[in-house]
Amino acid sequence: MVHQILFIIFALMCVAGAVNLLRQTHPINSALSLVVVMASLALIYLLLGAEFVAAIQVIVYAGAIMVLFVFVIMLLNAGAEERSSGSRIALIIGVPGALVLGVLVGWIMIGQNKQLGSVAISATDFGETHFIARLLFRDFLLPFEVTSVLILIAIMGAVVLGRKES
Amino acid sequence: MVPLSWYLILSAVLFCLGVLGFLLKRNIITIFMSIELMLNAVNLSFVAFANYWNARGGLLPSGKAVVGLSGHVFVFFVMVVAAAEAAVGLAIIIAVFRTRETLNVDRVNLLKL
Amino acid sequence: MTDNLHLWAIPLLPLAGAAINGLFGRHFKNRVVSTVALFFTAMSFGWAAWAVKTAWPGGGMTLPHIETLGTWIYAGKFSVPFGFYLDQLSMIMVLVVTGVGFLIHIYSVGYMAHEGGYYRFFAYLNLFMFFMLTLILANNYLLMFVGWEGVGLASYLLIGFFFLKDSAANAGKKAFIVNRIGDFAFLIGMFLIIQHWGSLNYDVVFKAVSPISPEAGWGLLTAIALCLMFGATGKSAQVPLYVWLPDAMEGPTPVSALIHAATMVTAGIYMIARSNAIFSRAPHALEVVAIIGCITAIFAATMGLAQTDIKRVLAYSTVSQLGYMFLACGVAAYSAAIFHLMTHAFFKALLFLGAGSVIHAVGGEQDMRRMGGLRKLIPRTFWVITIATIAIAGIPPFAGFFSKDEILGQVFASTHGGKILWAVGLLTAGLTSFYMFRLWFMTFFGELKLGSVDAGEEAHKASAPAHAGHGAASHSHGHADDHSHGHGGVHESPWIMIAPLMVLALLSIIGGWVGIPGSMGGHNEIGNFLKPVMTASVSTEHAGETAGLQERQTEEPKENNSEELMLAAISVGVALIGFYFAWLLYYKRPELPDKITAKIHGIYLLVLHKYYVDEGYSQLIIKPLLALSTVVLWKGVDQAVIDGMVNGAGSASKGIGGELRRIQSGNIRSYAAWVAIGGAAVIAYMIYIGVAK
Amino acid sequence: MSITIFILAAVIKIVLIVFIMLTAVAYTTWLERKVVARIQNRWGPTRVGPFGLLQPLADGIKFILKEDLVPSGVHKGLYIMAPMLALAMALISFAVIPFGDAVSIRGYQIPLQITGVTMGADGGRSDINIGLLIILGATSIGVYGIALAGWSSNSKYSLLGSLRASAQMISYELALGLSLVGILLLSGSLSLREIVNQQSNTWVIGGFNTHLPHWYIFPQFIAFFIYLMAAYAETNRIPFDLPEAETELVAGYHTEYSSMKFAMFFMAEYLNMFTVGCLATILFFGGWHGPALPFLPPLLQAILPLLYFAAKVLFFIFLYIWIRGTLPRFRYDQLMAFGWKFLLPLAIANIIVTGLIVALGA
Repeated sequence: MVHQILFIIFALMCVAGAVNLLRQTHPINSALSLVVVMASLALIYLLLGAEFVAAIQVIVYAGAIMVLFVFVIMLLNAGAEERSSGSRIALIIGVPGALVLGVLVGWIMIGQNKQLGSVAISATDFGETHFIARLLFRDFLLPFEVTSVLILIAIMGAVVLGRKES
Repeated sequence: MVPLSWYLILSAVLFCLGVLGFLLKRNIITIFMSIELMLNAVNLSFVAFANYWNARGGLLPSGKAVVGLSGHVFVFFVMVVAAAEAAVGLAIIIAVFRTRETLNVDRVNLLKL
Repeated sequence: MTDNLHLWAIPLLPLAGAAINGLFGRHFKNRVVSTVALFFTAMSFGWAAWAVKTAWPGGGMTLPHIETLGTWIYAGKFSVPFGFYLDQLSMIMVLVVTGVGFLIHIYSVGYMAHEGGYYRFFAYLNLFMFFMLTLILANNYLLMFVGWEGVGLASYLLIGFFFLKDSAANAGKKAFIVNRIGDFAFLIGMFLIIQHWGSLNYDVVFKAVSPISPEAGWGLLTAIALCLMFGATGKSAQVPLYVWLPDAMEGPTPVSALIHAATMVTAGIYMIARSNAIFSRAPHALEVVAIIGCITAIFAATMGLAQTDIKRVLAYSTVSQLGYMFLACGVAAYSAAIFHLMTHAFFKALLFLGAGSVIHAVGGEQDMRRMGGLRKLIPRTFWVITIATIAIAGIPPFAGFFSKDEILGQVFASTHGGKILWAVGLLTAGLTSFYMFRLWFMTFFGELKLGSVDAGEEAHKASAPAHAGHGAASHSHGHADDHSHGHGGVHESPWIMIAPLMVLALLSIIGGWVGIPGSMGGHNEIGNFLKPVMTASVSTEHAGETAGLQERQTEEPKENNSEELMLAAISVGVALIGFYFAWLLYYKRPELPDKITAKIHGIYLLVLHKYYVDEGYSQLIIKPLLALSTVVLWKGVDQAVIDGMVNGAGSASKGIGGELRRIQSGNIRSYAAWVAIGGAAVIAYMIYIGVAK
Repeated sequence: MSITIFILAAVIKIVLIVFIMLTAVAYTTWLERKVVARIQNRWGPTRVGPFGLLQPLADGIKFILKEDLVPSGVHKGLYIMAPMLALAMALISFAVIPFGDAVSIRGYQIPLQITGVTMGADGGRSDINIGLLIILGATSIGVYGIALAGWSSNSKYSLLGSLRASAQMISYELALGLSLVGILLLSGSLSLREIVNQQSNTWVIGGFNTHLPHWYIFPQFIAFFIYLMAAYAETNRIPFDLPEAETELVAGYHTEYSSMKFAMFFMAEYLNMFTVGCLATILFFGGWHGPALPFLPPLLQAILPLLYFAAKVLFFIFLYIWIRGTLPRFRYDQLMAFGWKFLLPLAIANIIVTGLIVALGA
């Protein structure tokens, strides 16, 4: 029972953050609501027994990527969004569209509920760091190396793009 | 014992909100953030299924044992890619802002300056 | 002992002559060209004579004598050899073709002396000889078809010899195309033969056909027979496809003599006679042949009455005589047809060459109305043509009488519908003698009206000698078959032209004696000579049933001599009546014909214009065909469909490109929308698959 | 040990630790002013209470009573939230720090650690097995506090100050993380209690007992050195306190803040110092392990580990203040260059060396 209550709390936090991301006009507010979403997701990961991933989520996502976003927003200081012609139509089409999509997927999920079974914090040290480490550096070594190259290229790209033309 | 479908529904809802943000918002950075939201939704379902498969065990169709943790590793990779994407994306946004003086997506529609 | 007769030499010799003249003739002087042409034709004639002598039935050679050089086509089970086939029928044909051909070669040396393109003429003539001999000596339908086409080609080249004259070129084209239509049917016939008997060789096909009784295989055999017959009508200028022969008179006169009288047009008859095994087992087809022959005969004869051009009259008489031969084949009297073919070759060639020398004499004038009184001016030609005219009219001692009488006798005796055909044949005989003697009187009696133009009456051919543009451009300038008046008044032809005429005249007289029927004291040597060919394929056990269809046996007991004599008498009477009328109208009272034509003006015009057949064909066939090809095929299919598709693809992609361009609007949010829609579609598809499973 | 007892114990521990920490923070200000004064050959606060001991109390009351100015044009929400966020993050990292082994109260073994748990049959004490990551997470979220503070107060100085401070913290966070990897290679576990337990006895190298305590400072002194530098930069302390240097940017990111909000920033900073101190003692100086002193009375004997731990932390605090008094300030570009071009490569080299040693040794 505790799990379900905790899950509902975190889920509500998450959805509230996401909705706030949409509602806010100023990007800084939406950025912070996104940080809230990520933090609640981290908590949900803990609920799912994925400690390492939760920690990484906080450090990498909330701590690094979102800081980057906040930085850019602060630097550019572009101010709040202003309404423009396109948004009216998008709103009219977009919202019901997303609703339909969500309901459709939700209905499918609920429909498949029996087969899916349930999930709990697994007793044994499921999300232990050293298990993930062993897996990451043995079975997934190639992807690991590839992503490291990707990151290198991304850094160079960012530097080149970000630099002021001298 | 939270049924798996709740997690999936939450992930679906987050994903839809991400798509909505991606469509509705006018500020480039906010659009960018809604993409991040979508990625997070995906991560959630990854972790949820990782836990589910770990609990179920059993054999993969290819005969190998089910490795629940691979879900986590995937989340790890998704994060790395998201980081890279964010870095390059924000650099581009800065470059765009420097030339166009605005972050409003509808203003940035001319291919030449 | 079946020694090798090297039959292949007979056709190859003229080919060699044609090659030499054709390739190097330009540099030879006329004399060299003619000697080369004559030498090879003579060699071929000599060789043929030698081959016939050695292979004469009594001489221990088994006939038919087949020599194969090698295989020409080898496709799975079906193979066509290069083979030559000598039997009684081809012996006669070879002798006629080479003999008459050689005489005509000699004649044309004189006739063509002043024409341009001398070497070209002789090269074509030799080429024609080569193809005709191939046609006759071939041992299978396909090689015969090679000859068949080659002969058509040669006739096209020779008709269009004066290619500067539009009418000549068009006549050549017309001849070739009409022949091709006939050949088309011939081809289908051959395909049917291949389909059912797997081979085209005569011996194989006839052996396969013989066991089939008429009732059993009538469907297939009739079809093949009709196809072959239709091919023959194309080549031998019978009713539906005869239109090319009168126009073929555009060619030089020796050409008309050789090709359009003696040899080529007889190819159709030879083919029917050769495949008598098939025809005699297809009674319905025979009936059709007979009817077509009969119609052609009467039809051409009536048209011949109104012609004023001397060569046109002879052309229509040829068509009518060929109609007779078809009629003979139609009643399964193949040997009678071949007999008439032989005699006709002699006197018709003679008539044409005689007409040639008349034209030569009067300086190219072809219109009979302007000729007259040539009896004293060109006596030798006069006598020669008189013999030929008497022969063709069918007056007893001469060849024409025996062969025509033979045919009429057979027709009278044949069972179904024979009487009507005989009556029409008799009428045609009368008309033949009438228009032949009309020609005779108009040309040689009365006074010479040369130079004065009959105003008013629309001359069939341009009254004044149609000096087609004497374009000096082309050095081998062919000019109207008449030639300049440089020779002053009318003069007799040189000996080189008269000699062959004499020979032909002699042949026209004695030619008939070969086939004197039993009733008149002879024993029909030619009938017996050809009997093995005509009946060899009819196996004995069927003798009874096909009695009616079988070769008419002249010695049949119930056919008594008196009836035959009576028939002969009637035909001679009709011929004399024809003579009397011709004498009356064109000698005694020359003004009478104009009065008669005035009275029956409508009919006269109809006949004069050849029953408007040519115009009819052009309206009914050529115009719709042209319309079809332009409107439907060219405009409809080519333009609309093909071009349409190609251009359509181009414009369609441009159109779609135009539409899609609007998506690249630069508006990032629209891109986002498209991405979202795409994503939704994919998800929906996956759900569909998931749910469906 | 059921959930309820754990929660009860946790609440008590939280209250206790927060109270102790805040008073400790207050008295560190006093200590700092005293030590810096002594370094600068002057007395520091002496009037308020004996030896100025009540000075922190006076400061506290001052902060509380001062008027809480909120400048106009400020992003109200963020302006108020920023200090709270900074303080919260600073406090969170204490949740995982094990102050001592365990204390048995009425038969329950209560580990002296907020997230400490006595689990399993043998009553072994264990805690979150990703303790260290949580501290790192807390520090990285702490950056928000400063960044938002500067940006929301809508003034150029504070904006520049906050940008510089967060940039500095982000880059040094990297060096900090990498330096800790050396320790992890030796300890093999991320849980702090585990690391402390591993440093209990003496180093035995190749059978020869060096009688040196099994602290990680000895094999990892380079890592310790890098850790200290990075930590100082993280907490914006003297050699690296350019962003809030009065001479440069008035007061850096918290120029527009007054009274309580300013106090929060202040407390956050000192709490971070304490976190750094605790972490240093846990990772490098063996936490509560120290030479046994048999001559002490049993009561003291029981709380000796705590005393050891407190002594070590205090030493680090003193080190902070000492360095603050002596070292000059880095220029910004020097600061960045030092962080990226010197510390980072050194940390990576250290990792490689320790990795080799551990791999070859095992």
